[in-house]
Amino acid sequence: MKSAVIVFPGSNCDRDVAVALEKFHIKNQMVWHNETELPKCDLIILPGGFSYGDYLRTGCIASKSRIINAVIKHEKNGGLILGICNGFQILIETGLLPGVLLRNKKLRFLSKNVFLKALNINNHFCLYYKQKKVIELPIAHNEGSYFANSNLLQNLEDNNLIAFKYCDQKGNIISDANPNGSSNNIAGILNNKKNVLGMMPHPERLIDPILSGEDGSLMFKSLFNSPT
Amino acid sequence: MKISAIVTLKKDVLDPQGKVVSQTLRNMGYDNIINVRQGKYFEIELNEINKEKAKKKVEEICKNLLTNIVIEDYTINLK
Amino acid sequence: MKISAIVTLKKDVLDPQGKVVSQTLRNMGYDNIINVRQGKYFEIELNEINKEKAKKKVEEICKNLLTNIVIEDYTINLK
Amino acid sequence: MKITNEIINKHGIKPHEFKKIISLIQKEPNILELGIFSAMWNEHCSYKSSKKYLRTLPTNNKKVIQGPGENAGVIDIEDDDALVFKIESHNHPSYIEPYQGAATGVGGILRDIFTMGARPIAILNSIHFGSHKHIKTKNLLNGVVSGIGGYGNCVGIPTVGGEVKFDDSYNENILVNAMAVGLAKKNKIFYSKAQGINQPVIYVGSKTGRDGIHGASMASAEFDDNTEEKKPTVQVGDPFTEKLLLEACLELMKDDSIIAIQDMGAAGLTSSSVEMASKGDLGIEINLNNIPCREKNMTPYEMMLSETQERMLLILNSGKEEKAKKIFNKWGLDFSIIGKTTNSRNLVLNFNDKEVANLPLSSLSINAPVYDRKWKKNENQKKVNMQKNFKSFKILDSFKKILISPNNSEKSWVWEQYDSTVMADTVQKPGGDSGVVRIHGKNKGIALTVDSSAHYCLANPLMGGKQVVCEAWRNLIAVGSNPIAITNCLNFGNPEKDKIMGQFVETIDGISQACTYLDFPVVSGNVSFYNETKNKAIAPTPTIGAAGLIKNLNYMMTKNIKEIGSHILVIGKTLGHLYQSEFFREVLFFKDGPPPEVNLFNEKNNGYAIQTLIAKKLVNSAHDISSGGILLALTEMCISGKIGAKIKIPNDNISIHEYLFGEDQSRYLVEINEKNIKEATNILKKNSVYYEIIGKTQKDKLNVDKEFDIKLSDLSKLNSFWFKNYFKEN
Ligand SMILES: Nc1ncnc2c1ncn2[C@@H]1O[C@H](COP(=O)(O)OP(=O)(O)O)[C@@H](O)[C@H]1O
Ligand SMILES: [Mg+2]
Repeated sequence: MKSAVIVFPGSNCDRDVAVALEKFHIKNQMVWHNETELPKCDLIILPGGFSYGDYLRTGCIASKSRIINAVIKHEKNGGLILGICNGFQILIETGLLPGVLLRNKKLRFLSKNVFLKALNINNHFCLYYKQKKVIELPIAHNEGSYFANSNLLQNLEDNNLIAFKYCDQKGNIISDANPNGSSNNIAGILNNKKNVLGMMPHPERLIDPILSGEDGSLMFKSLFNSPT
Repeated sequence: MKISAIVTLKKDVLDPQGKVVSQTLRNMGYDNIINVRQGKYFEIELNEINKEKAKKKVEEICKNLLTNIVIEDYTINLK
Repeated sequence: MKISAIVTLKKDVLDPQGKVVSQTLRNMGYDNIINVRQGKYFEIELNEINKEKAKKKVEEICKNLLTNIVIEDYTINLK
Repeated sequence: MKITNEIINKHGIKPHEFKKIISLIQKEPNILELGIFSAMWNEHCSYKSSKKYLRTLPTNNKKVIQGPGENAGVIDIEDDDALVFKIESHNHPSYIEPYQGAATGVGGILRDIFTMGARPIAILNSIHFGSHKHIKTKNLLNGVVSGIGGYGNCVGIPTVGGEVKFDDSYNENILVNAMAVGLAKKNKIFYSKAQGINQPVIYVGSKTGRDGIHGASMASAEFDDNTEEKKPTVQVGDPFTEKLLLEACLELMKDDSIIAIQDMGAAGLTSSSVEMASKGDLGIEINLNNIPCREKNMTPYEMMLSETQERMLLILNSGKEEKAKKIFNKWGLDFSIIGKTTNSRNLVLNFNDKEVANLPLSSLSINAPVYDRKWKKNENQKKVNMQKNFKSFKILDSFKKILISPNNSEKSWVWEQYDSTVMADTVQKPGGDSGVVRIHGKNKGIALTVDSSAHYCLANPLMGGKQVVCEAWRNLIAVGSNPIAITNCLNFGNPEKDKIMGQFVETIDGISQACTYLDFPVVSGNVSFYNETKNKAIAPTPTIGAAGLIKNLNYMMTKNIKEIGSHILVIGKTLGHLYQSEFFREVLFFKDGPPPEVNLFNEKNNGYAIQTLIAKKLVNSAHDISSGGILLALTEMCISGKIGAKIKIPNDNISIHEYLFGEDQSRYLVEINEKNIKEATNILKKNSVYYEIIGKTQKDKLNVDKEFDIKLSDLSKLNSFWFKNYFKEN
């Protein structure tokens, strides 16, 4: 498995995700947003952070970068793309994933650990979450409230395209466990082909037992072991 | 030439910022506030003297960058 | 009655957002962009039929809540 | 332009100071030169009232690589790693524009760190507001917190600790102190001292605008009714540009292109160029036509005094210009060669081919005024007998009042707005005694805390100064670290008043005594005077930021109770000091009397004992006992561990109120399980450490013998009630 992390001006989780990829033996290269071509890779990661300061709309300006055409092409060819936090916002602005991400319901930035349930594990990203009923990962965002009209929501539910939902510690998907006001407690979604995943929580921040857990590891293990 | 563009959330999209503003105003004693909606305002200075052309450009810009058409609308005004 | 208020950064105040937007537009090929400044737009619906009174209220609201006169200016428009 | 008395006065320069200027430079200054003097001679840049006393602080030991005097202090944390840190205030701007004031405060302190060649790895903040009932407080609190978060989150540095306090004395003078911490290689530290003649002087970062002209003078002026007029001096922060500047500077620092580097902070280009040249005992010549400007027709005066954020001044080894330019351009930042170093020992400014200013640098730096201000000893308060007054208060009712008070509430409403986990090295988030960040790629960590105790300092500045250093030390000990050094931000009123100056002098004395005794040197800091409005000054508020080293993170300690059935011990003697306590304040509304005594011998001895217990893995959890006393400390341990406790007062020498709410210093609570209790108590005895076993942990409930029995979830709700209620988020 080979990966490429795209670095935008203002990305700030690029290093963190590169460290995680390395730890789980995925060969990674960093790619500057101004490039027009990608190195040979199976997986592209759009990291978290504040590309272009999140000015105008989160993820919007990054979605106009020169490298984006290559990212779109990669997807067309069936390559994998993972967008984490700001990366998810970029995927939405690029149109690679549907819906929008609005400001958190309480209108403030939220940094805390949340509990998640993996609803679709039959994809390259989530295979290893089979073993875990409830996952704990950190979120850190201002605009993570996933919003979609009822048709789209229905479509996501019906086609099993919701990868993660926020839940409580016991795994109940209830509104009290929804940190940001997302429709249907959505924390991450897949595209139709299931080669693109966008998610608000940060798996790369919890890959070590000395931190508050290592549930993020399972995503990188899934990716490492997925057929290329 | 200066042209302004206003980008607002579509009517059926929840506007939590506007809601907070109107709530705050009511708390401050402005009890005849019915509703507040918040949007973005852009003032665009263009090197273009033809009004129509300038307007077209800004229209394009609104579509291509300034609005997310899924949830937002825009209006344009010559200054 | 609906009244709109536009809050913009004072002329000499740095506008980081506007700066990035104009830079992006230039990168997208809009090379006749001279400058973009970004502000906030508010649409305020009031229970008040007297135009002048409504305007006064909104003016007050702008001063008391919507702007920080240290760095921002406002303009008001009847809709 | 003729320099009138009015103009001189407007520049905050006193008549006798103006005379001194003329004698130093042997001419009448022009307006630009006067502006430069005004910026360099004001309190903020010259430290003219504080210098004499700052010199008395202990600033050295064998771990200190760089003490005060540079952009930040540097200490050795072994294995070639160096820790760079400093705290700074942004009080006045934050009161005027809370979001931008606080945001640019964070931006400024981050630049102080990365100018030294360090990558920032943590941010902390200490924020003080007026009474929650004051009409401005809610807006200020909201703005300041989102400003701190808005900036730090965007740059991508975790905020790992801080404090939030409310008191009437800050009603019109809030405090916003931000601390930043960075990591560098010991042999790759960058300094601001210019070296070599004819070396290029480079401007990088944002373009200069008319922001904050005379911001530094504002920070040194008391507020009055005309503050409105001074308003446009607030700057807007651009954290996105800061992030780019950070990456570009660190990229250029990989080789030896840079001779010296200094951020343009207060007094912008003026102070940075003057400081760099003076430190190197050189001259500097600048062509102002080369300054990248944001607005048209900017004057030399505006360029020199602008406080536009996100800018740096560099002196490069000549020949490295092209390489450096490439890097800055890649990151989309302005890069301009604006001048050169000279051997003239003068600051020379040229504009449109004319010399517009020429000043001997010594007149701006070493010959700037230093004052030995009059000061008066503080009238320390005596004890009055209060026994009768409090015994009738029910313990649980009193405790509930403390739990829901803004000062003692749990602060997650605040710190959840700060990204605390970016960089993926945060091993202890806000909420514990100290934040802990791992040194990237290693198994060692740095513990960080900021503390202040203004109530204590107001009652007795000497004791308060000592206490706050000890409190920081204790917070570091409690997470299993070895305290190494501190930085300090001294927030006071108007130093021209002998009473305020007295508070300052005595506080520094207290800080010095504690730091000396604990071998806890001061490596950097900041003084903020004139926190005073209409003659009403804030309570003296020294804020201590402190760092400790955890050599092996497997030995890190946390405060959450780990298991049921283990013993709870109070380490250190409880005398029941209630004056200045939260109990007296929140329940009796009584604010007089002396603060608790600090005994430095006990402080050290108890701290070392805790370290020994932790090193031998005998402790499950530990927490220092600070404001609120034993009961609040224990409750915090229980809530965070989701495990209860049952305790009994071990003696009847003092009343139960005094035992549970007393704020005697140098104490800790520790949880020790049955199998370790013997060994642990033996160690304590051997080291002559006073301890008491007060009870055991149990499921779900907190039980205080004969007094009350309450579910933890109820306590937890009470403790997190205030903020949510204040911001109507229920
Ligand atoms: N403004 C803040 N920013 C970040 N963390 C904060 C802030 N205020 C309080 N905290 C966190 O809340 C916890 C309790 O704070 P405090 O009661 O001041 O602790 P202590 O008494 O141990 O110094 C600490 O972990 C602290 O870091
Ligand atoms: Mg503590």
